[in-house]
Amino acid sequence: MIMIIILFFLFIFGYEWAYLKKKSRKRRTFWIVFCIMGMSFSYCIATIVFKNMPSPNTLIQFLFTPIQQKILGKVD
Amino acid sequence: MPIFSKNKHKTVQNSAHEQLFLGEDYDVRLKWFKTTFQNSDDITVHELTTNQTRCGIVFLQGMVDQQIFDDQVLKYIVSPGFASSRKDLFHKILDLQSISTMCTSIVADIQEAADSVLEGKIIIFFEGDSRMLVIPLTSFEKRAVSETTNENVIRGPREAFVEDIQTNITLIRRKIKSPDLKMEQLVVGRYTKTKVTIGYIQGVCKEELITDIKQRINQLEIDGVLEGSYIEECIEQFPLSPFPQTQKTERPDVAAAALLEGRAVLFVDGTPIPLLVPVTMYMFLQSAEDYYQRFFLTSFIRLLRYTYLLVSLLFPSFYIAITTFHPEMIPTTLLISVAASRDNVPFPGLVEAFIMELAFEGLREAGIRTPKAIGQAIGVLGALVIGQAAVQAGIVSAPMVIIVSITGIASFIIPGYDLAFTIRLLRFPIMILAGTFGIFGLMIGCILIYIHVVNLHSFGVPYLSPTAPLRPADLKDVFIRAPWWFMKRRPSFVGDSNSNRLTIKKSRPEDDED
Amino acid sequence: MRALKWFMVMSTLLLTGCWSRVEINDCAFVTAMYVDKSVKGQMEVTLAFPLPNRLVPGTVGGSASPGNPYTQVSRTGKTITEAYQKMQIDLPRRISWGHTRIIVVSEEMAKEGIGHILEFIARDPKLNINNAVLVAPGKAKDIENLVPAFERFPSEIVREFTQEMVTLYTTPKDFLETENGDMIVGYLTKGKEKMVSEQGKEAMWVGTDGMALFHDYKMVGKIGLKEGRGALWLRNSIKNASVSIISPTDKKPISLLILRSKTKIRPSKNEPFTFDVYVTAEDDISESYSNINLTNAKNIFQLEKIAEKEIKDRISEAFKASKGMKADVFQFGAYLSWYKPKIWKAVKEDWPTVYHDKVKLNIHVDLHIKRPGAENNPIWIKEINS
Amino acid sequence: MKAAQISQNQLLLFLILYFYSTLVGFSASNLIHISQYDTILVLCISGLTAGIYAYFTIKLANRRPNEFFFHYGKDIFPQWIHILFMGFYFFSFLHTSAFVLREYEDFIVQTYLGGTPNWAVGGLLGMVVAVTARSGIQTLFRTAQGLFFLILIADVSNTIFIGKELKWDRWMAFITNHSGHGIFAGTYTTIPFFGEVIVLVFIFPYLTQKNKTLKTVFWAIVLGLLLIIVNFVFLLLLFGPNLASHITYPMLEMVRYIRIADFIENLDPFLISIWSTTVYLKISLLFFLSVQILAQFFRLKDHRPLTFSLAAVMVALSLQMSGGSAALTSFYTNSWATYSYFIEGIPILYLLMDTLKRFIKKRSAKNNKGM
Repeated sequence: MIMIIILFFLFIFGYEWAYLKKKSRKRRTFWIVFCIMGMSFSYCIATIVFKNMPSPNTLIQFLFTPIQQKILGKVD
Repeated sequence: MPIFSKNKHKTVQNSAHEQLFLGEDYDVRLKWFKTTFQNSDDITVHELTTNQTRCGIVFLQGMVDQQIFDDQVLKYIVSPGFASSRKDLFHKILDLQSISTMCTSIVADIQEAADSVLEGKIIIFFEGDSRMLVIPLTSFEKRAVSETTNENVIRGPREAFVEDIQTNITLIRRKIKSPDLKMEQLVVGRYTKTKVTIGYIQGVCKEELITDIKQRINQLEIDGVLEGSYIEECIEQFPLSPFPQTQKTERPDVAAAALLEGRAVLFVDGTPIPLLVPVTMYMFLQSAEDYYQRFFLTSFIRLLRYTYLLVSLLFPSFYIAITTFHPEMIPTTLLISVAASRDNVPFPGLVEAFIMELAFEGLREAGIRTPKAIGQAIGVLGALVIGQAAVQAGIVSAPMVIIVSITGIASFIIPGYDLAFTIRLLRFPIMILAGTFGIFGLMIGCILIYIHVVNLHSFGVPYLSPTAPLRPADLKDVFIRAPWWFMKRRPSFVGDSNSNRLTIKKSRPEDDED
Repeated sequence: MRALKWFMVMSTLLLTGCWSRVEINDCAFVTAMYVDKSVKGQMEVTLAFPLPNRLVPGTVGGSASPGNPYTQVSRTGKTITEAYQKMQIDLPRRISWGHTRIIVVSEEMAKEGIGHILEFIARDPKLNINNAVLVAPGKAKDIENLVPAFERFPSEIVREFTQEMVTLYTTPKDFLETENGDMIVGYLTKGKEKMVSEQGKEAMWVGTDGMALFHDYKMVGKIGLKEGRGALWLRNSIKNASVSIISPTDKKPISLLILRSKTKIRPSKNEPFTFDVYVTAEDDISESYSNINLTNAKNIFQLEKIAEKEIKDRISEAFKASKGMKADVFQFGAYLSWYKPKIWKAVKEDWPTVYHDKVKLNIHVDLHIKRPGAENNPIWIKEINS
Repeated sequence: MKAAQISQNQLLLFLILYFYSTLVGFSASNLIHISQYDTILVLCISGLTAGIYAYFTIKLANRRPNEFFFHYGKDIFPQWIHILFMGFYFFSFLHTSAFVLREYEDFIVQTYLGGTPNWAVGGLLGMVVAVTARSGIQTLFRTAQGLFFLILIADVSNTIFIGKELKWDRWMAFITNHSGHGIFAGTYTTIPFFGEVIVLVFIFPYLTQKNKTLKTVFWAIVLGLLLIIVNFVFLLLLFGPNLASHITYPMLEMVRYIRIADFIENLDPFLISIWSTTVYLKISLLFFLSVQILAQFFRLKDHRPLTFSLAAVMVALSLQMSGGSAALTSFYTNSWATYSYFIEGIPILYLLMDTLKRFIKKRSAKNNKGM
């Protein structure tokens, strides 16, 4: 699984590099694009390595469930 | 032909050579020609003297009509009474051009003269004058206009384009007799110097289209152009797309119809198949005959073609998806017979389909390439026979043979054969997707193709117009063919939109209906 | 751009595989499920499979095949899943539920309750909820032993009963959409009979006989053939039925063939627990032994009245039978809940009792004899009025 | 960024599909569970509310019709608040697309591809979404335009074939059976679906004939509602509220009920795959918007280089967001609606602030003049 992710990211790295080179973008763009790619990569890997990572759903549920229950009354 | 003499100087502009003027010296020029055409024994440099003037004649053997040249030109030049003096000779020949052949011209640039020789023209240069006479007496063996071989019709003209560009242009000119029909000639190819002619109707075709095409062609630096596809692949907007972005036809009537719709025709010398641009996907599903038969029939046949387009693209994948993922879609009785016939087939459905499809494609290719004498033995029938044998041997199942045969036949129904090639090609990846994800994979494949096609443009025209972006007014000639009296306006996605193409002056005679 | 896209698609595919792929010849298609009661509270699940390998094309229907082109496998288990997983272990092919068309429950099992069977059907994603549920006496799995003279597989015969509306086509959906699990289900019979198709040997034969009534997903009783016809009328699924009536002139039978019929149930406007049943039907005359003049409109009108009465009787008998068992199998309660939700809410809790005590039917039958058939009066009647 | 062109017709067709997609497919069970026979009423009220949302959104967008919300937003709110809101939006769009993707993965894996892992389905669809988002919003809308007719044909044929199976006697229940709490709770959870019309504020600069937008959105809501209501009515007539709220995907079961004269037993994989293109459109739009916000945040020339990275995030998020579908359902039923109200209320906040600012400016201008 991690192999697939690494391959995928290697591929898009090459692809975006070629794209940005072809369009002769600024150095800054390169930095931003590849930083985001790096973050995305680490997130993907993290989801596999740390099985029980807190998901945003938990946060949303924590914040909004009480409000909704107040408004609707206790559903279920 | 007078039309082309007008464009003559354009030829010069487009040739990549620098100009070279060698002045009036006869010997210098003679030597230049001799060195330039060294080791080219088919290029003859003939010398003669008349009125005490040495003159050289340079021409390419086999490309000129020597008979006429002897009778109409040489005879007069060398006849004693033709000119009284060298000055008179120059006056008569070079100033008045009173040689009794058409379209003679004068050049001073020796490079251009050499180019003209290679085009099959005769050059005469004289001692004491830098000007050279160019006599276009080009004549070479060419194929006569014959019947169409690929785009056959039951009703409609039979003639087809040939290799010679002049003949092809004539075929168009004979159909559209208007001064607005323009034929702009360019020359492409460092060595081949192939003539490329862009034909369009001024006022119907969009100006930007022509400038766009010219710009794209002018950017080309290519060694040679032996077929229209050289140009096609180099000027496409999406060179990596499997979809054809120019339409090809061998029929003058189709080309003329395209011109009347406001599209441009690209003739390439030596190619019997001109390119029509821009093109939409739907044009590949229209055949010439659609416009010659009655519209009800045509509309029905068009819908049939769309169905078979889908069949040709998806049928094997659909079969794979259903048999391996969704058997509940098949009626129980049919399911049992399919299962029974698949029972002793060792391969999974996907592999089985690949074997059969590849075998079929191979046979089809072999059918084209085999020499005509033995070619008859191999054909679609051959595929079916092999299929039958394969079923009996238990390599493939009988339903698969049916599926593959139907798919194969379906791909012949698409009139635009280059689209049919694309569809054949795309069938395989979709088969893999269907074999992996079932109908979900099939859908993903279709969406991918669809996104790509939506994204595609052919010379600025969206490939799927008029459906995406939607132009309801242009739908009259897409899925159905509306009757001619209904298609009053030209399709707006290519040509100049606001013009009528048909007005019936008197109201149509009332139908005697009761 | 394009090539890259394809490359990406390909790479994912090559890296993975085909997870859910099951070749069609690796599947064992269930055509029917039979559920019997077994010892110790377990149930015996029998699945009927066609055997495609015995149906090699070309020899379909030929007697050359070595055996029957179908088979059945039984296993017991506490749940259906347990039973069929036991079966799966022993079968070389994957059990595929997509083609299950009938579910037959033995009477014994039905009396214990079919709730969990329905639960399995509803939960399995491949199993449709529009297959037919039937009840059979004795062992349900014996049904599969019938000789399929007209069809290729025994289960197809049983399925045709429901398709042709010889008996009720009750689906799990009909059960599940009720609130109380009251439903009426077709009832099969079994018997032995000498069959010409089997060279005069005695063979198993299956037919339909009446209906089984359910209350709270449990079978509570059974009604006979005649009431069963009434139930078909009430469930609005009459088709290919005939009504035999007695001629008013000479008491000889006349048969009517029903071509079209429609039943509408509406709660009565005034009384809370009374329902109006409107039946409209169109018939042809199919047979007449009587000397009544069938070309006379007055006579036909008379016959219509008699036929209406006949149908009315059947319906009210079926209704009475269901009332006696306190099972609201025709879902009058649902009609009440749609039309008069307030009244329904009040009586919802003890609806079976209310149904038994208070519910009444007003049956209005409107029957028309449309055509006399290919003849006007029977041939032996010579000029009655002359 | 070169502004692409989206015609009003494309917007109309797209919005219809957008509304139609998940509401019918994934939320039918829950909605019918809450509001029973009142579902139709609930849908109508929600549609009406969506019209109000759309009115305010377009009012806000019309003030600076050719600018992107991201760019002019900082004129209304202080920059840091605006950035915060935009970050919020970025996350929310990405999260919603991942959420829908997850619902879709669960659906497909559950019903058709039993042994296939979620990530394969999600990865494949995620890739298609990324490719679409990469080729831009214009492609997306054109795609919708073509797909619309296909989906319409599929839906209409579905309704025609299912027609004879329905229990028409039930129609009376739509008139008689009502429950106040059911209506309220149902409406509360349904409005956010239609409230997603606020995405208009992000795509407004792309539109042609901007003055007609409100009309288009109005028609989109009406036609979309029509399509949805027909489906819901049929669901209720076929299964009744009791069964419909017990089935996970009532829509699927309804499609399965079709049998065309024994020719094709179950058309469902076919019809469902046509329907799922609408889901794909919805995910694509939301995903595109989140990519666009990020690109605008970094002031990039175009969004393209970010699509694949973010698509990976989306797929990973969809897989990671919850363990099983029970957690997903409880998230959806317990907090999603309220959360969406917060997200969808933001443009109205901007509008209020903008109006206030203008008012103050006018006042002060008047005062200055007066002085």
